[in-house]
Amino acid sequence: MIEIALAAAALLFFVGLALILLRRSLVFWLLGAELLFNAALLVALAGGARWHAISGQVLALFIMALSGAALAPSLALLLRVRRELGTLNVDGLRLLREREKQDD
Amino acid sequence: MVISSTLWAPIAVAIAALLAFFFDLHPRLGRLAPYWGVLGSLGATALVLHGRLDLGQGFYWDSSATILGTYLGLASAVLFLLLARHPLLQRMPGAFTGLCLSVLLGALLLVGSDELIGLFIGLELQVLPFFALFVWPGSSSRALEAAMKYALLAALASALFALGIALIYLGNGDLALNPPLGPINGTFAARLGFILLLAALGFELAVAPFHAWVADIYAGAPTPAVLYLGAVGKVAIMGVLINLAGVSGTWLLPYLALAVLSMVIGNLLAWRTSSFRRLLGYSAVAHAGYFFAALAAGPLGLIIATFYAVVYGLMHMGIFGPLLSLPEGTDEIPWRHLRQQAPLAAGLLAVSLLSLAGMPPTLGFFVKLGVLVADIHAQVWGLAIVLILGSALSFAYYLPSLWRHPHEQRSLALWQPAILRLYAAAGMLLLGLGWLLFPLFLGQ
Amino acid sequence: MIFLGFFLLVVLAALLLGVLLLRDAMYGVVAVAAALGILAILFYLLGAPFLAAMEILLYLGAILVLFLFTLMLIGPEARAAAARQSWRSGWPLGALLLLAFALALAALLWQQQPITTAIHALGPALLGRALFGPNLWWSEAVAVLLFVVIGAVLVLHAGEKDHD
Amino acid sequence: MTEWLFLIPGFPLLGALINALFGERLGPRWCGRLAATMPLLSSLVVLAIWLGPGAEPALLDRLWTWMAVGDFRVDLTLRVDDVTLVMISIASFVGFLIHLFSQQYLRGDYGERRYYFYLNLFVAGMLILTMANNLLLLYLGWETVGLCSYALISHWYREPENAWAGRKAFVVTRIGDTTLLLGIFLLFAQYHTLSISTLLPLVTAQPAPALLLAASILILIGAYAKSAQFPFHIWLPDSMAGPSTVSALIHAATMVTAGVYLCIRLLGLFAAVPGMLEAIAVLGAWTAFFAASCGLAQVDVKRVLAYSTISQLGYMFMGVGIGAPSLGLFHLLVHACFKALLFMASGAIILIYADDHDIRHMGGLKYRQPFLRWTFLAGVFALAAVPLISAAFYSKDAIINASFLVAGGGVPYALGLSGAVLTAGYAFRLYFLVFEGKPSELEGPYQMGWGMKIPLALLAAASIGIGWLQFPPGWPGPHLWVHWLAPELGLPPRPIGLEGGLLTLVGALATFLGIALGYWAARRERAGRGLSRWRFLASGWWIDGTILRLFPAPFYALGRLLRGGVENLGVQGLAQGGLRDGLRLSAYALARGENGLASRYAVSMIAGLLLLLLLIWSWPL
Repeated sequence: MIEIALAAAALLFFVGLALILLRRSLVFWLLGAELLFNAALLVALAGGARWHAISGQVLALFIMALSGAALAPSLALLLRVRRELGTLNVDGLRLLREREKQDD
Repeated sequence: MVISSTLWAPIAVAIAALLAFFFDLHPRLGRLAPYWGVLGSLGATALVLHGRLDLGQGFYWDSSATILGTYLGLASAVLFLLLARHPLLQRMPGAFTGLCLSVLLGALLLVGSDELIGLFIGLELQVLPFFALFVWPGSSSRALEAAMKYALLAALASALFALGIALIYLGNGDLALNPPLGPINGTFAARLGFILLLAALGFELAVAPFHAWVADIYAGAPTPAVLYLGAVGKVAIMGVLINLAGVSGTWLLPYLALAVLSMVIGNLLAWRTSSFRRLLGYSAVAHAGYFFAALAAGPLGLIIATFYAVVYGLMHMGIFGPLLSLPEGTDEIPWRHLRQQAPLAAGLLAVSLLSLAGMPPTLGFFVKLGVLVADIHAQVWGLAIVLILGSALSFAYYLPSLWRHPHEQRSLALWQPAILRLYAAAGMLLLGLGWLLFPLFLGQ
Repeated sequence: MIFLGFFLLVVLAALLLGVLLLRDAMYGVVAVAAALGILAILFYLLGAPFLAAMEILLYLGAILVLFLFTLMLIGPEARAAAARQSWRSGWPLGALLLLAFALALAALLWQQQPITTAIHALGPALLGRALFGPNLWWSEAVAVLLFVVIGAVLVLHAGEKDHD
Repeated sequence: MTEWLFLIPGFPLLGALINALFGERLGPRWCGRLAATMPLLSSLVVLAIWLGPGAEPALLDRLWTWMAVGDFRVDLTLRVDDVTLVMISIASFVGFLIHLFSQQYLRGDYGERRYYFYLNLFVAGMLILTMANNLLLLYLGWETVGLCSYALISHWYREPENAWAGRKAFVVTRIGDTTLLLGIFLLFAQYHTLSISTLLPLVTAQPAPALLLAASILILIGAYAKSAQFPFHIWLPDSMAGPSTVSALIHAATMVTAGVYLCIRLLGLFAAVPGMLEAIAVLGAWTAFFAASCGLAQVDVKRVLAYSTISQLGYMFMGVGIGAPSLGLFHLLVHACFKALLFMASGAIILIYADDHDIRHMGGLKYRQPFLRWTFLAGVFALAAVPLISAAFYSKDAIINASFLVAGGGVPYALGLSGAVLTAGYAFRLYFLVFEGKPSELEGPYQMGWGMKIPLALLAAASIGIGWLQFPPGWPGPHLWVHWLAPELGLPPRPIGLEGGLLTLVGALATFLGIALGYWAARRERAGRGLSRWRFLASGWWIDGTILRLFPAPFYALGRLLRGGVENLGVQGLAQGGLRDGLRLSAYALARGENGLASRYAVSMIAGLLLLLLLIWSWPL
């Protein structure tokens, strides 16, 4: 069972990364991050099951709480970006970047 | 209930942070909020020193943690004092104080925690406030973009950190930073987790190749936030990395690889860029590399790394403190105006740049020399060579930035309160003559 | 038991593939919600009934609802605009990197011993004792963090009004 | 007394220092006065030595240890013996006279302060060179005078020819400096000491033939280059581009004699190598003859004197070579007096003729400048060694006569004697062309001040009278010189009786023959059919051109090759440019990654993670 949980975690990890790396929308980026957190949850619980210890669940609970906490300001930022920069596109955030040097 | 004295410092800061938000209830009260922050930070410093070397649960102020904790408290206090009248803090000073204090809380947890959960909470505590600090009310859309990018990538980093902790737990069956059986990365799963931890912390410290965000954020975010990020946030991350390196067995290869990459990439990028703020970002990457070069040098390197962390924080304060007086979004240093209106600030900026470059007799030179000595002592010749070459290249951009004068025709009103002059004078003394204090530390 | 596990794995894979490929964020969120439901079952099977419940309550009930609210605030036109093109520029590079990463990880895992342990369920009482016993101060710290997050969101909100 | 020796080079050094630091405030006039005072003070100290203890036994003043590494020990020791005393007397006193002369001569020139700075520094260097008891200290002085010579030749650096002449002098003497240093290294490698007074006894005690041969040849090349001996003489005629006072001081009275002085100091070394002294004698005599023949065909007043200097130095080397170093030193002293006189006088002549150096345009100056004429004539007498009334008669002829006595001295004697004929020839040719004949219209009004007249008068008196210190053997009159130096340099071979009388007579005849030759040459020159039309002689036997064509060209070619191949392609192109372009390119590539795309940043993070993942393999469990 632990192996299956770990496989599921790996699956979550890769899909989460894929969402971050491949998708265009910022919403999917944040969803991807949530999937990564869930992979962490699975691994933590698998660890708890492996060592027959409650600390795995404690860790999982903290991860859950903190991922939720991190999401709230991120979504608030997302809304502001949509309003003020008019885009939800990850490629649209290009005010800040290395400019081509003029004097070369 | 008896609370271990090691916990007093974070508890005090937490209470101070929570109360700080309520200063916004009334504008006149709000003006006092930064001073409340000063109080909280100084209290934290005192309590760190008080709880030093006491036994506690999940918390332990060992020598390096004490040095860093003391530095963090003092730096935070100085920054609150400096920022008290800053225009950016005219809106919601209480919230600003609260958020910054929570960063300090996170920093203390990171530096002092003996458990991985504590590290994770500390990391989140000092990452999340920056989502708001970077886009403080009244700042530009560039700041918003900076905050968004930081939030996106920090979410990724946090997730990696969580996964790393979980994997270490899966491998070791223990959440202690120093597990009873062997080093923290003694099993396969734990080793996977360890590299995830390194990646996440590398992101926070802007170690190449996790560095890409730093220049954007330095260029876009408001100066006070960047000031706090480097002076408190990054130093705390360095503290964690020192603790981790202390428990990671003899596996120094990742430190070596990241150090080389950071030194090379940071210096090259900084050499090329034409924007001053971005240059500082890239130079932070290079300095993260020097720091990793210290970590890769074994026990002596860890001692050096502690000093490096402190000096890095000081240099960061030395750079961004004077930048406070410039309007937001200034990408070049108007040296002429700065020299005329705020000569002390200009002086501190110059001294800090020299210190970043590693010009003797500034503090920056001595810590870099320390890293070099540690590397040579540990016979990591490659790192020593890259460090020397990188430093040599770094002179090629720090020094020109001292005399690169932009076209400045219009008059410029600089923010230059008396406290900034005091700060600049003290900073110049500290960076220029701080090496006189070394015997104080070496005696311990 | 093992068959149930495989079944759940397959369903999870299908749902995640859906998340990856779906264009509309709304559907994506729904698919994630379904996947999290599967995860809750897995949590239960791993001997963590309380966490399974929390997954439903906190993730499905709070976090994903937060997503849905955000999507509603964004508005249908913007969502449709975002859905028109789902892959970002230069995605093949990312895909290649992921593939390399997967291969490296698989090669590493290949050499590892399987973990074989019987699973005992550990109930909420134990968890509660752990939370408010040795982990009391971490819980407090999380509480502080949640408070700070509220402050941060308030600040973000205040800044937004500034622009309107 | 000994503890005051440092004052001798110290005063001019102090003058140079003050001039360098505060010269701007002093103004050119006071710079000059200050600079002139310093050698006067030095010569007063030297005078005090003469009047006081003398230099018998040698005075030693150890100032401090310069450096000491293992057995490499350099003490800053000043040593004054009789030979040195002669040299420092010349350097300080003639130096003072020339400083004095310069006050008027150089007034209003550009770079006066620079001039006096280098002149003072030169005097200090020359004094250090002569007083050094240590080869390294000697080399320090040697290099100092070389540097000052370069700077002073190029004094009017705005003229490209002058700058070129300075460079040429510098390069040629550098060759000698380098070989000298190599020779010093060789000696140190063998004997582990640089102190001359301990080195020379060691050389005789433990001879190492091959090494001594190599070292003495190397040192001799150094001396030849400094003293402008054949074939290193090519820089001296060109160095006349500098002010005449510089030519008088540096290129006649002092610096060029450093080579002779070095040979006298290291005589023990050369004597330890069989055949070396004979070679020196032959080469010296040959140089004397060769340069005299060239002098006969020059039309530039200063070039005549330049070749004459080369020739006279040849006599001095000849004196050293035939085992009569005291006579060589005597001639050195005499030559310093009359050549300084001639150069300064020629400087005045050039000023009178409005910077025209060509003697064919001159004539009849004796009517307008009687003082100049008489003093110049005294110098010419000395140069031509007119019997009885000129100093050189007692020094130069003594050398030639002595060479007749030594074994294998036939060749030097023949060369020296024919050189003497030619010497009297070019000397009187010069005099007749400039001072006799009908007055030229070119001359302008020029009034010499006392500052110029006093040095000329003093030197003219010395040119005539100083020879009476040492009459030929068997003659009535004082025989001070040789016997005074005998403890240090030994007694030279001296012809006596009938043989001596005959040789003296032959010498005198040679001089008169030369005067006749000079008269004839001057007449032909006036008629436009002079010896100056002989390109062979006028160009110095084509040696200058040949050397310039032979040696620099391959160096230039090599330089071009190195610049094109190694520097441009290798260092600039590959190392520097490649490095720079490589850095620039990689920085560009990296900066392309900083394109503001958050997802690209995430990609780089995951790539870093992949890197760390791969590193796990390096540390197996």
